[in-house]
Amino acid sequence: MIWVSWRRQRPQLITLLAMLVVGAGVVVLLRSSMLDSITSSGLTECVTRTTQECSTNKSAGDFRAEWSTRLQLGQAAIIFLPVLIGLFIGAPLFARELEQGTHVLAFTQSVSRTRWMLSKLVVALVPALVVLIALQYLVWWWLTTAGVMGPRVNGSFQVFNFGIEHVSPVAYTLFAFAVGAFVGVVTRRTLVAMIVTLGAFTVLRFALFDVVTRVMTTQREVVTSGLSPTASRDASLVISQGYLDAAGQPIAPDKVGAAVQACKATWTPEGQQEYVACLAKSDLGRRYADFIPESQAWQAHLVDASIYGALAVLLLVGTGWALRRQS
Amino acid sequence: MNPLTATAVGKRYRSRWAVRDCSFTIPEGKVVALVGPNGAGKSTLLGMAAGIVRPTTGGLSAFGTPTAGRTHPDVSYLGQNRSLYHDLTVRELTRAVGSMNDRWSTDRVHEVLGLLTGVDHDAKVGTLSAGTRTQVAIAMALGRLPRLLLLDEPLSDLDPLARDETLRIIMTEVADRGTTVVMSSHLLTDLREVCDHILLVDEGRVQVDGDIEEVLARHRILVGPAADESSVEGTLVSATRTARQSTLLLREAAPTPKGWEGTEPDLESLVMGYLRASRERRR
Amino acid sequence: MNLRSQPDQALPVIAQGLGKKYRRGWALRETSLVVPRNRIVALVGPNGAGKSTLMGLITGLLRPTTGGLTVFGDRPAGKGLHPAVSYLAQQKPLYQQFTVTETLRLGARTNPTWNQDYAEHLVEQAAVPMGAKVGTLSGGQRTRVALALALGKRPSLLLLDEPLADLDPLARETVLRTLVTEARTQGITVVLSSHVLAELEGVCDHLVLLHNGRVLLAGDVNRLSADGTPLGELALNHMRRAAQEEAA
Amino acid sequence: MLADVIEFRIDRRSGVSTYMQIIQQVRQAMRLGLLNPGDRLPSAREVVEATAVNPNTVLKAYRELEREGLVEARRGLGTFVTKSLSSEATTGDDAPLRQELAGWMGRAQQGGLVVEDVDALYSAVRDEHYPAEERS
Repeated sequence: MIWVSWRRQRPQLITLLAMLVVGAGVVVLLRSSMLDSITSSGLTECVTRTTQECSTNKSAGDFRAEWSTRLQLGQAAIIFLPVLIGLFIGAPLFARELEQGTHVLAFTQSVSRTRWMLSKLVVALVPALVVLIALQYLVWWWLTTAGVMGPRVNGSFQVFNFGIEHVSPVAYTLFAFAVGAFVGVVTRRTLVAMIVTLGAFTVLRFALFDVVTRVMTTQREVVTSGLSPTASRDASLVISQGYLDAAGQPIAPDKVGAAVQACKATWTPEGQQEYVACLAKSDLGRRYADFIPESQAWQAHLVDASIYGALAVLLLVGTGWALRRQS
Repeated sequence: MNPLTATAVGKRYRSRWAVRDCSFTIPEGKVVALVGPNGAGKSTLLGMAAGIVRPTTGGLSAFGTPTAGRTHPDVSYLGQNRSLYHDLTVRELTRAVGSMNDRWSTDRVHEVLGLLTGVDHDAKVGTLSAGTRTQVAIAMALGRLPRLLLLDEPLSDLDPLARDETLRIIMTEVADRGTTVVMSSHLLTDLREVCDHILLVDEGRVQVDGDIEEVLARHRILVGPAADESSVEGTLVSATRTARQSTLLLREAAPTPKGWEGTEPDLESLVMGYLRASRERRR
Repeated sequence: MNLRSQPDQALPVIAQGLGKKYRRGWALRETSLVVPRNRIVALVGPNGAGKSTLMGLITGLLRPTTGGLTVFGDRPAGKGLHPAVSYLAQQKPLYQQFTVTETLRLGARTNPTWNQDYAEHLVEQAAVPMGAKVGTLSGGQRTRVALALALGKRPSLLLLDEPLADLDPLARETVLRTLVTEARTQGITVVLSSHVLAELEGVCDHLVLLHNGRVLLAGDVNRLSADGTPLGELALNHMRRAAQEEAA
Repeated sequence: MLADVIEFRIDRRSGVSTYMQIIQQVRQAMRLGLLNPGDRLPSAREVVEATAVNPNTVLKAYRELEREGLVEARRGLGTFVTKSLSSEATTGDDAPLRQELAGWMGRAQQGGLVVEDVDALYSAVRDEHYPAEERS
């Protein structure tokens, strides 16, 4: 049965393999060319840490101008790969069989429908995931070579960085694939399944964008007014910030707004003391920031992945149910 | 255990009933002709027997097991659109279908394909002619070594030579393995020699069900004066009338009255009579 | 005799040394045949014998590789169908979402020789509701509409590729009867391909038997089956013999 | 080869059922001495391969012949002819009755009778001598 699925899905598998080979080649070439450029411009230092010199240096500027777009394209490839896999492998997987009526051939043999479904799923999904993970790793390898001179400088929580790291791409792929498969079985139309997959995936990615921030426990940093919390300067994910009253409770933003407006008059470019004192008088003595430190990004990935993964499993169970009902 | 039993089975597509309240039993070893006009529900009935169409009411059972949602291991089905993997070669297809079956005989498939002239094992299924594809599909169905063979219009896209070849293969299967066959077809002339049981469905219902010889013996065709139809006794199935002459198809007819000529119908005129009657009803 | 100067006198189809080669090989080779006027011609042969190719060449949808043919004295040269020829392909291509009325209007718009009353008469005779969408019609009804579309053009030559393939016996009988009546009363030459030889008996008076791209047998039915052999059996015997010779 | 003793020819257009055709052809062959006691009838499969008819029909015809006591089915071996229907009167080209009939037929031909006339005469005389009820 695995052989049948393999033989039938051979064109897609060959495409995937070609993507992997081409992708790997491109990344390796680009990376080595980038590495040459780093060493020849004497930017090796700037890769590991951000210094004053690195941000003003002309050759560093040239490097960024030359490479940032390419690096972002590399990221984009991994961002879009899950939805592409869902569209071109997940959606047609069952829809095309149902459309062409070839499912009848399998359904009238002695293999059970569930086994038929599983073998098709495994043969389609496993190679897709392998290719995805390989490409994800390659792109990550390339991005780390650029270090803080590349997109990594924005930290793990930056949308594009988050979307291509850790288990997230795998979870997105599973989800996009499962949506495609499920809609394909229900509608029996490849094109409809593809469109719905694209829509559902895009909508859900936006809708679930900040769900992680609500689910995870956050840390709170408190500083006196006039200073800004370190969390909002480093790569941590700041979820909320504002002012605390004497009891340590966050103050409602409209109240803060009114007080700040009132103190604005005392503000001078030379010194902030009076402004700060004014704020303190208005009970805005302390600022706070609730955040998730970058070191806990892996937990965020796991939460994210488990949401998408659970949805994917539900959809695949639904696919199995719909296939058994299908008649 | 009968190969196929239907108990008040019905199937509704949206608002239209394709099959309605059908009950029948197919005895073992019979070759059954499933006949009826276009759209009578023959394909739906066979699909339900194969377990790929889910009945709305009632159910079918193959060898005592309900068929809904699952093809019985002893049943092989040839659907009207033949459903084969067009991107595989005949050889690969044989391997593919074989790997989807617990009981399978590649030898049997090769034997059947060998009897058919001009099947290239290395040709992609999609490049074959419709007739050849049908024959390949039948070979796949026989590779499962079935005890019940369900064939939906197996002859419709075959040329006369291929029809002869194919019927011969199916009949040899019956002779060798005692396989029960149910086949739908519009080609009554071809069915007459090979079928011994008839199931005539129309408007989703079974109209005639029984051994062909017995069914034919129960019917009479009477030809006589149009003015004198009152003397004829029996259930009138259908009639064609001219100004002077009436030709009547009757079921359970009483002895032929004087002035009339009575003959036993052949399969073709029997089926045509029922089809004509159904068309009259629908008007 | 100059055929071109007297198109009315020209025979429906004259083919000389006609051949058609596809990438996979010859579909039709060295075919010479004549289709006489006012006949109902049965075009028979096994799958892949070249029946559809021959029809395609007559309609001008295909271009011959060798030889040539004339249709009513004209050479079909890719300019579209000869005005006197109607062709009904095997799949009976009709727009599923059109109603019968709209389908007939389509025929009227695309054919200068269209006769609306006649087409409507044919549809009415078949008891097909004019307002129904083509997609909702039964196989038999759809064939009748397609036939009305083909005949409404008032052709002198009607080509039908497997017109009966998926019709039930009763529908088949009525379609054939309509066809014969119309052909006889309108003086149309009909070329009809079919796998069901038994049905062509008593309908066709001329036989063209193709095998493997060649004409195996062609001529008047009465002459061919002078010894009383039925048309179907005659054709089947020839096909069988050809198949055996090929195997040997 | 026993299997080649007779071959059935099924005429699909005769209007006579396949079953009756098989019975009639066996009886005919027995009368003409083509089938004699001990001969094996072709197996259902052999008939099917030659004529593409339903094997059940063949078996049904054989059962009818068995009921008439003309043949006997031996398990695993086939169906064998047990009785002789041929007699000197019907076998061979030189049987006296046959020769008389041949002479009569020759005279009819010379007298200008066509096939239909001969058939009509023959059936009329046959029906006189063998009333319908006596025939099987």
